[in-house]
Amino acid sequence: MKFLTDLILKMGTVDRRWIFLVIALVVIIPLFFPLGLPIRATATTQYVYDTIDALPHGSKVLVSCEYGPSTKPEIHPMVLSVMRHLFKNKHKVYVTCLWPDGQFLASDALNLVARDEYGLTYGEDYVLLGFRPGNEAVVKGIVSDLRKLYTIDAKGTKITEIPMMEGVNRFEDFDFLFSASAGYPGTIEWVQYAVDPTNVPMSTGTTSIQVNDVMPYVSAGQIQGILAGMPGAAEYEALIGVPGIGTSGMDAQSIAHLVIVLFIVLGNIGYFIERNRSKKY
Amino acid sequence: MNDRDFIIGAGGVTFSFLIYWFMGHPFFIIERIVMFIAIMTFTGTLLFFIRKARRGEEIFLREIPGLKAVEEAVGRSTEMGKPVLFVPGIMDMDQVETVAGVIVLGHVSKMTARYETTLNVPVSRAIVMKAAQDVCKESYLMEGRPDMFHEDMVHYLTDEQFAYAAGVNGIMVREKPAACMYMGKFYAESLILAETGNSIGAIQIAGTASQAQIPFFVTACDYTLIGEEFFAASAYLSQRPELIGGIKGQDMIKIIIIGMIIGGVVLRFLHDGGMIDFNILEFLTVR
Amino acid sequence: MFGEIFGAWVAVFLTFAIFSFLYKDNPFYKIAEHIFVGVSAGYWTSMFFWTQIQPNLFGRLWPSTHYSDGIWYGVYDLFGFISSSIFPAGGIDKGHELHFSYLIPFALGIMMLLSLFKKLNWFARWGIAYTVGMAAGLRAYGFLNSNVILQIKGTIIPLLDPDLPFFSLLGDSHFNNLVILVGTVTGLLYFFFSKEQTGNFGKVTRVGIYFLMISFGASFGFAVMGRISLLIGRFTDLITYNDASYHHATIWVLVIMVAILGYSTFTDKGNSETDVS
Amino acid sequence: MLWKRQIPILIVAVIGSITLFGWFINEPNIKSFVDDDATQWFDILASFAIFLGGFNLLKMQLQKIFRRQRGWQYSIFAIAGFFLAITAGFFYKGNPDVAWGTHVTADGTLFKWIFTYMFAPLQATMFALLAFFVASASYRAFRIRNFEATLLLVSGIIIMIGRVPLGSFISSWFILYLLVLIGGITVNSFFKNKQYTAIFVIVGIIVVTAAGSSLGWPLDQPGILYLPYLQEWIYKYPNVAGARSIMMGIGMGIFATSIRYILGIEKSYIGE
Repeated sequence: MKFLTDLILKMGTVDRRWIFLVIALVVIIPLFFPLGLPIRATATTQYVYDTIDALPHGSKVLVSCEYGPSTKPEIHPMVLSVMRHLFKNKHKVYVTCLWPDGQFLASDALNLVARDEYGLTYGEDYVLLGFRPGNEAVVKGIVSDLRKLYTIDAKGTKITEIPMMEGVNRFEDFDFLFSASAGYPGTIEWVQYAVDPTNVPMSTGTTSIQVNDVMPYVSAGQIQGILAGMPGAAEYEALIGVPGIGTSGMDAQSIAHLVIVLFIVLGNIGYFIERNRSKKY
Repeated sequence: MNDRDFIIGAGGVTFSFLIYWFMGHPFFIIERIVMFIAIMTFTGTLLFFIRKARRGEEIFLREIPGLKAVEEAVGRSTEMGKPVLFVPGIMDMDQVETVAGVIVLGHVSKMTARYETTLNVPVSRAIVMKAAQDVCKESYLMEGRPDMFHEDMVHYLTDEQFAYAAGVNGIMVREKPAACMYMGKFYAESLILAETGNSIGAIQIAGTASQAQIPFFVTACDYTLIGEEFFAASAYLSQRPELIGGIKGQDMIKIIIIGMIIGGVVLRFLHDGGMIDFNILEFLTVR
Repeated sequence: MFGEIFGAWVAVFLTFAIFSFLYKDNPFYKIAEHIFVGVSAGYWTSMFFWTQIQPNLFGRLWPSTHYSDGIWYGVYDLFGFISSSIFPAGGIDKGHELHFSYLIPFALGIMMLLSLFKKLNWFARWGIAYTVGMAAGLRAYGFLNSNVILQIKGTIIPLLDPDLPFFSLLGDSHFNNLVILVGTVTGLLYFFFSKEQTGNFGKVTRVGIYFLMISFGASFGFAVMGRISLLIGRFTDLITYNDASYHHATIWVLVIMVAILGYSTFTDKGNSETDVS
Repeated sequence: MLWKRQIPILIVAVIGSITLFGWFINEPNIKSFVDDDATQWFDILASFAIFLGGFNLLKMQLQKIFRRQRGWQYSIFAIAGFFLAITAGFFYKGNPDVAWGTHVTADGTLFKWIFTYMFAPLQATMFALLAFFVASASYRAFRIRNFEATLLLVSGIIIMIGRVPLGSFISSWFILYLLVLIGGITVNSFFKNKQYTAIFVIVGIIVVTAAGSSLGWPLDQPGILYLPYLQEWIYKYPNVAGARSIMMGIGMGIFATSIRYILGIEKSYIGE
């Protein structure tokens, strides 16, 4: 028994580099040998899916990409799944970016989904309006007069020459907004300066850390549901039936969480033993 | 400005606004009337208590452990002969938290001048660099130690969030400061800084209104000023009457807000029950 | 093609160099840190110039739509002579109108640059003053609206809603609404400064702290999830770069770095290399 | 003194009032200033100031080299990196058919190469360090020192496990036994009496076992207290209440602080 308590006591104050090593292994191993745990959608992810599914076919949807390479693992799978869902329901997709490096990632996503998978034509089914600097000023500009801000699209062609831009002059001409956001500027700026003043419905996908900031807006009804982090992306991939990076990462995520909880429990047991011993002496 | 002038001025402004209002208030965006009333009421409350404090009235403020620890941390650094590291957040002066962080830096640099401790302030924005250099120079002047101030105390690293975190990590691990202070607006890099600071055994005090980062500072730092406590820091550290009066004013605004919530629940109860037709939710909708 | 292979090797080296910080502060991390600081400072300096100063400032002072051969555009042509890439012939076509008001930020910007000289150090104060003034006005309205008024509206709960059950785990219910009302009000009272938190008032604020702690635990739980997925993203990139088309960059770089680090730890067992305990 | 202090304070008051009350004035020029120009002016100002930052960085690194301060060799990397990015930004595009200005966001340029193979991996890897630090921080911080720390731990663990697929498999037996144990810890930290704790835990286990076997809870599928639903409840109600009170506190703090700046009550950011 003494050996066991000493072992746990050692666990109570282990050098944090052992924790780092265990975390690294726990994440790498499932990537090579996947377990394939099934994924069930939570209520907030289901709410986003139902909202998008309820949109009448062929409506105009604005997808805005506010994330960079460092948050790509969480957000990019969401953008791919939402785009697959939108193109499956024959919607017109317009893509803007509030982050400069979001434009590279947005064009990768469009090329993969719209061009390769669905074989759609640029300018008629989807358009990449691209990045404009100015943070919330861009959101306000899209609300007041989109054509003043976007005279040309990301490829440099004039907006007037793009067929699908017909009748699109302001934010209110869109039927729905999906904001893929990793921070500032992002979802909160879209709620404050675009959705609140105009009542165009909006859903969002954010990094899991930003969920807590955005949750009060969801529960106040300003945003229709939220995809929270990589699990949100994996759940959406399960809903549209096309597994992707989100799904493959979920096994590693589940096990890593279990290991962290195990460390917390062992750390607490070690803490209690140490406290009782110090009380004794 | 004594009381009489203030009342005449405030009365004049209100009176002229009422005339403008009853003349049909041209150019006024009527949907935002709630915000206008809120701004006027809250500003009036603040000014009332600031003026009360200026008249010398005693105002009690409860103790905030984090702010008491600031002076102890600088003292500890002096004893150990190690520098104090101050991080004013990663955003620019267009965020109110960054301005509040620079003001706290002013008070901390007064302490480092008094205790003759080395101060290291790596910044992530050039305008913050200029403002921080100005504030530190002023503090060292006011403490009578202009000789100890040198401009490189405040130095620019980079605008990029994670390169800045990497650079500050390097400073922490190599110079091993005894006290680390994080005052301003932070994003995901907050835990990188706090965990590295914890690993070198420094005393850590954080103050931020970045809601998503507060849990990390609470778990990884010794003291954390949560949201509003961070904005009260300049009043506590300077002990200037008008700032302390402002804090008392903020408390009164909290009472108004709690009153609005409870009153709103009652009004909604009456509205749903059909007793009254005034709809509080409609009134509070700002377009 | 060479650019991609060489790039992959650089990316893999920099990735392992940053990860090596977890072991201890070492030369590889110092190299990656200094490269990152230098490259990112230059990156953002270029990015800001080409996405702000050139299109938004010069684009509004000398738009191509108003090109004429008056004095104003004469000055422009002079600039064009100095650098035709920044000032292309015929004015800047970024879809802006002519706004002389943009001479103000231009002047503030020049003053900021001139504040480099010791005697003109106070020039920066006007730019700082503008920034703080703008921030105070915009954020005061934005935060009061979204953080206070709209949250008050969200906390005004319906007591008299017939189709709301008393308790349900997921959907709205009277119990859940009461939890939100009590939690928000007691949480607000915790932030009361001008009253000692003792006695009955102390009990109420203690309930408020409980709600704050649950909220901190929830966002910490969420953060663990997000951070792990970022690590998954890094490892998937490293696995891609281990492909034959990149000449197995990952394995090679990993082996070399571990060997060098292992050797250096072994040799300088004694000396006082800074060490992350 | 007029130029160095009075005018800056005047600028703050005037610009602050315009951007605060501009929201109520339905006049095109003021509306466009508040909606667009105010932030655009700041972005332009910041874009000039960054050159000062770059200059300060170079000065510090060069100083380190000339004075042979500790670690000066690494400053060479910082300076080389800076000039590499400046060259890609201003002097060498790498892809001739891309116009100047669009080369910072277009494919095939040296700038994009630096972004893809240096900037993005460094940024993503520094961010991924958090996966390790979040683990070590939660290991160290989630300790049952007092009742508040226990709440932090319980809500964190329930959210952590509830949001991943594994969470939907944990049966009610496991959760209820866990709750009985946590209840025991809380009772112990309140009453500090071993007998009470022992009685509470034993009674708790008996009640759970009886209820479970009588109601026939499945071993793998959760009967009640389905963890993902439990975490959804924590995250949509008590968590939102706590977050909302902090949010309102922040909203008031920022409003009051901004008013102090605009009215000139606090001006120490410009020096006393």
